[in-house]
Amino acid sequence: MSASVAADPHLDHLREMARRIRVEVIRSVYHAKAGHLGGPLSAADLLAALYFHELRVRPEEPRWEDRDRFILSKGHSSIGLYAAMALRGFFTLEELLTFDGANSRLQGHPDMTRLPGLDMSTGSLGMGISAGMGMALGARLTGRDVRVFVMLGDGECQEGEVWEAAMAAPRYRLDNLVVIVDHNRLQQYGWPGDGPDGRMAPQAPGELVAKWHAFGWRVLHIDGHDMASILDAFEQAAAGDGRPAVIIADTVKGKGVSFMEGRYFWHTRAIKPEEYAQAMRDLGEPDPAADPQAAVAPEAVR
Amino acid sequence: MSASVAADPHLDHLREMARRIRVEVIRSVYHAKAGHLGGPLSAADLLAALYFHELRVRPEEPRWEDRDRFILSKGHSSIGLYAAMALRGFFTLEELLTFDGANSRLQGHPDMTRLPGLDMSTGSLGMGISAGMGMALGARLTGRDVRVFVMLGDGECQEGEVWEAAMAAPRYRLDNLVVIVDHNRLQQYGWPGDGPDGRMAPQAPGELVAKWHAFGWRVLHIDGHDMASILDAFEQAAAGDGRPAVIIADTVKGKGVSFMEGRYFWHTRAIKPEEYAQAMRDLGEPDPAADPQAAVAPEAVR
Amino acid sequence: MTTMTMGRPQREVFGETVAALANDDPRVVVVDGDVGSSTRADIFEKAHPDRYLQMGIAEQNMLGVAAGLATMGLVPFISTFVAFAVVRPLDQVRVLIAQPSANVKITPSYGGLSTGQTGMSHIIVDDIAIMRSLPNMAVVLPADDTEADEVLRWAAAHVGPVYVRLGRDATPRVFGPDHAFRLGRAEVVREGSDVTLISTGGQTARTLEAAELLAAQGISAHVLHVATVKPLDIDAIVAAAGRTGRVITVEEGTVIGGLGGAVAEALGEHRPTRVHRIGLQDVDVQSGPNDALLDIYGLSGARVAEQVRRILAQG
Amino acid sequence: MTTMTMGRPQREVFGETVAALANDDPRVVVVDGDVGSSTRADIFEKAHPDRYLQMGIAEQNMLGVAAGLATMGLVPFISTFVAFAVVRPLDQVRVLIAQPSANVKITPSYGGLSTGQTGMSHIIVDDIAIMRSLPNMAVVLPADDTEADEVLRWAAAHVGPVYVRLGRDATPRVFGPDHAFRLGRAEVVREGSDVTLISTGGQTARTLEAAELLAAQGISAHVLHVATVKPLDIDAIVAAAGRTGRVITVEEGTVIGGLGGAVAEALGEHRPTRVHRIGLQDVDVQSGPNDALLDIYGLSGARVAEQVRRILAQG
Ligand SMILES: Cc1ncc(C[n+]2csc(CCOP(=O)(O)OP(=O)(O)O)c2C)c(N)n1
Ligand SMILES: Cc1ncc(C[n+]2csc(CCOP(=O)(O)OP(=O)(O)O)c2C)c(N)n1
Ligand SMILES: [Mg+2]
Ligand SMILES: [Mg+2]
Repeated sequence: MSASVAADPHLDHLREMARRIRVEVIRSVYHAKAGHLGGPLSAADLLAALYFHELRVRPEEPRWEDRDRFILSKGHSSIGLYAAMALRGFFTLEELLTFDGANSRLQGHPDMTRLPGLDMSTGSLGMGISAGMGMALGARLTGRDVRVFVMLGDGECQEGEVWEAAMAAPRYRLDNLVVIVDHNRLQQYGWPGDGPDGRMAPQAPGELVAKWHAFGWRVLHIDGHDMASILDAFEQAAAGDGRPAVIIADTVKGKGVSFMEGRYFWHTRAIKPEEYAQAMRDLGEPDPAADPQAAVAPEAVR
Repeated sequence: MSASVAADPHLDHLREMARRIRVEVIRSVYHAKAGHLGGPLSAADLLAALYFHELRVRPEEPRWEDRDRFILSKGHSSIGLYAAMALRGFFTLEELLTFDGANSRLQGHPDMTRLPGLDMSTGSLGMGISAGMGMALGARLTGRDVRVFVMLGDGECQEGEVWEAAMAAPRYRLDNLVVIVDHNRLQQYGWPGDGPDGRMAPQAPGELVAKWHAFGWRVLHIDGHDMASILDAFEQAAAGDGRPAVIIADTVKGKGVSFMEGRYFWHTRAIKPEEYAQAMRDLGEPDPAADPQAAVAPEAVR
Repeated sequence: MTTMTMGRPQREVFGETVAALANDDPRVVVVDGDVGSSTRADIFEKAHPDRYLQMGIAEQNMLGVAAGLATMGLVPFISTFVAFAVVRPLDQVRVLIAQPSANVKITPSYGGLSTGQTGMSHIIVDDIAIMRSLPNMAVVLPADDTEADEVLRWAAAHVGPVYVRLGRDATPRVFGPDHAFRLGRAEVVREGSDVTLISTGGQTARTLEAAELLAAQGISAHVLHVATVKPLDIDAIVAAAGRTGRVITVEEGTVIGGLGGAVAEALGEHRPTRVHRIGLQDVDVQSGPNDALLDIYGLSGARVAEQVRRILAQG
Repeated sequence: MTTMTMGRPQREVFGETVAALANDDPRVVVVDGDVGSSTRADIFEKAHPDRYLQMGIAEQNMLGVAAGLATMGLVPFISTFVAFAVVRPLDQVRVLIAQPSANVKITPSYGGLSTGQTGMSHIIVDDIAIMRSLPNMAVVLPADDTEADEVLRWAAAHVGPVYVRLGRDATPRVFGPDHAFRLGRAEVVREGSDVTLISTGGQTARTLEAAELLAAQGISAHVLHVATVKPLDIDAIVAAAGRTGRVITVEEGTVIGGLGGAVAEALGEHRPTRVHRIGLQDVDVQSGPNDALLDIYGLSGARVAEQVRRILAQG
């Protein structure tokens, strides 16, 4: 099984895209001296699967009416989304270095008025799912074959608005709506506890599955770093059964960078030069000190 | 079993108090020509059990510091609460006729700044449970043996804030917090459907139990018009096991008045004279036309 | 004294006009927060059951859903009370609607004091102050049924977020059928020379009533109706202030930051003038019959007239 | 030009002062919305772990819990960002805190533009307009670390709801250790004769910087610091206006309904005066380094000075 998976060139490509998303996240945040890290890194595999496999989008025509929609409800992970979009060709990798800066299209939190290809502005947690529900309902009402994907954080699932939407969406049998929860078991600060890094996970084990189930959703529970499982979940979600689907994707916050994995204080933080070098090594990049050209961002990839 | 229940004078007293709450609700709303009916009537048995059995309160000392707290989160049922309080002796039954009027202490929705004995102002749905959680936590922090009861509507359980509180309360092991859901399967308007009166219930059968359970609460599911079951649930809730408790009380909206039972449009509506007479008959009162003295409210009862 | 004819309740106009709009415009939908029987969205529902979207009692989600619908080319009208359209979901209004200029029509009724004996949880005194502080948001308070109809029709055609505060109960009719609402244009509804009264929404009828009472006592009031609090018709306000040199604003809401605030800001910048503000004087409110509340809080025609006299007497 | 010393970030003062207060006052607790590491509620947590109440990312519930805690005799201080203390849970603030005058201290940081490169979802421009429109709510924006400490100490002793807007980053220190904050009292922080500048919060330091720059160009600015936007010190504002006959307000927030609105209302009623308002001109905001944003939106010392000159030149 794992041998055949390993041999699948499409999966390999997606894994490479996930790796490159992580590299661009680190590079951009290092450059901006600000930004979130843990969340974008935990979501990187999901974002790669979305932008290089699942979403029907046209980078050259970002406002194409019949595109699938994607809303990053956990808007603080914007740099992960921007990296995926840049790699997919919505804009250049160079532009990533404007992240967070004044007059940038790549705002600290996604601002749809500035960057074409963003389907909704987010940053205040809990809202993306409502907007996504409205899009899915709107697609239904206008007879358009559009699917809507929304990514939430597990901490974000404490916001009541998430459960308002969770209650309303099944009423409208919106099986064109797919919610993905980046279940990395850390929020920004939380309670001390026995989760990762001596903190308490915002949702106890199994709790999220039970909750979404009780609210009438189709629940798919997967390893959010296993590309084959991610594609499989997308496929199942696409075979609508009248219920909206939620993919609970178990992930590791800070995934891919040894010293960030599972550490809550890497939620948001500036990176020091030594840390930058270590992160790049962890991600399989040439040492930036040894190769100054590595700082120059390569071309966008399809 | 039912014979021994029927012979219990305390239960009989509570049932009579519930009946009298309903009578005062009808009388006051008829007089004010405004106010909600369905919700106060469905909650009457629960309110009687609270005010004449469970709550440690002192009508003559409404601000007694160590009293149990009660919050009517579904504040639109205020007249039910006022009737229970008047019967319990917090104020006279005559004052009930000021309900909804200008400068009344009995505001359309509970206003704690005007009426001593109200533990919180409500009316904007979804909030009472949060305030109740704060009180339960405050009792814990100040070492006071105070229990907190909050009554929610089933429609109200669509408010996200309810689930925010539902998520947070178990973290603090607040087993001094008891939530009661008046599960009358109607909201104000809702969707057409196959529930009572051709409307859809705000919560599908079994859904509420599953939801509260998934959020980590101790769930007690009862018939909210059966006094013995209500007392039994209170007793179980009092035997704290570290979890907050929720009592899902199945009720009938408009309970006790034949033509209001299960009809959504009696959520709020003015009563016509013929309807008034019929309602009083249904509640076992002498016909008001036949006995004009019946309009004079009797003394408060302990 | 001239008696004005009563108009239909603005909430009824809401149900009927939006239903009529939807006959010709397939983009129009109504998003309701379980109060369609109060806001008269039920009239719309009857006409267009498939475009009546019930969201239950969950206003944050409701406003977010509306924002999502708007991105798909629909034109959602929100059905709920002012309290639950403006205050409860304000963050959603801000981030998902105002900031991205979503084409959502926030059209709640039960504005002001006349809410059917509800009390302070349901009476919102600061919706004007709040909504006009949001970039990109148009803020409109029609005077009567005629203007409510016009404003709703305009809103459906306008691209961008709009806040329309509607009333629950019938109020006197101010405008005839030939009236023409235009965004950002204030209107002189009575000419006068001693004092300029500026009001908005259903209060304008009572302000006109006050002007009649004042006329009987020899005080000539110039009355300007500001339906659009944002964008504000600064020229009209400056001109109206110039007519009498003395301005009093009158609104069914708090005197802090609402219409009175907008007028004080505009005149402070463009034509310093003495401005008094009649309205809720930063007090808590309560339930009661409409007339009783209008009287208690000084907004009935008689009470407005009395306050105007007192203010003028102070010199 | 005099350079001012930098004060400590107000959010740090929050963590430290509230922790210190709790040493002597067992009623003091902190209620946090998962951002204690940002608001520095973590300092309090370290000192008083049992009185640090984490509520997760659920601000409506958080404010409601605070209201409940207050009824039990506790004095809760809210730890979150301005966006999530004022806008997200506004209905709870209104019904559970402002209306019943609950003894809750709403003390968020990350006020104004300087929020650490977050963008428009996190930058709240209308918190002053919103909070001052609520009855019973005191609204205070301390100028610096010294005053933040005083205000927090005052708030703990004061009975009733209080809104204190705090800043994220260090700003210049305006007051010495002998300064005495008093609710409802505005303070002249610089004497002048050509124009009166009125500002609040961290903006006062930059307004003083502007005054220095103006002085170098021969313009003498009188500067009034209004820490308490509500209750407003009308006498001080009228007096300051009288000093120069010409007022310009300066605030890190929208010019609609905020400090500028409060000043325009007060002067319109008590002393008609020309009032210009410097601040966010009803525009959408964005992320960026503090200095870049202050410059773009016209709130750096240099940009304020430039605007004051331009306004005065217009006559
Ligand atoms: C309404 C709201 N409250 C608080 C915040 C501040 N905040 C930003 S990220 C975050 C933690 C999010 O945790 P989670 O959803 O688990 O995201 P992830 O772990 O993927 O970063 C918080 C509290 C916010 N952005 N919005
Ligand atoms: C936040 C909010 N939204 C809407 C309303 C208007 N409203 C009052 S009662 C009600 C229906 C409540 O239904 P439910 O909770 O089931 O109460 P019950 O059936 O017991 O009357 C609604 C929508 C409100 N009071 N508060
Ligand atoms: Mg997380
Ligand atoms: Mg119900």
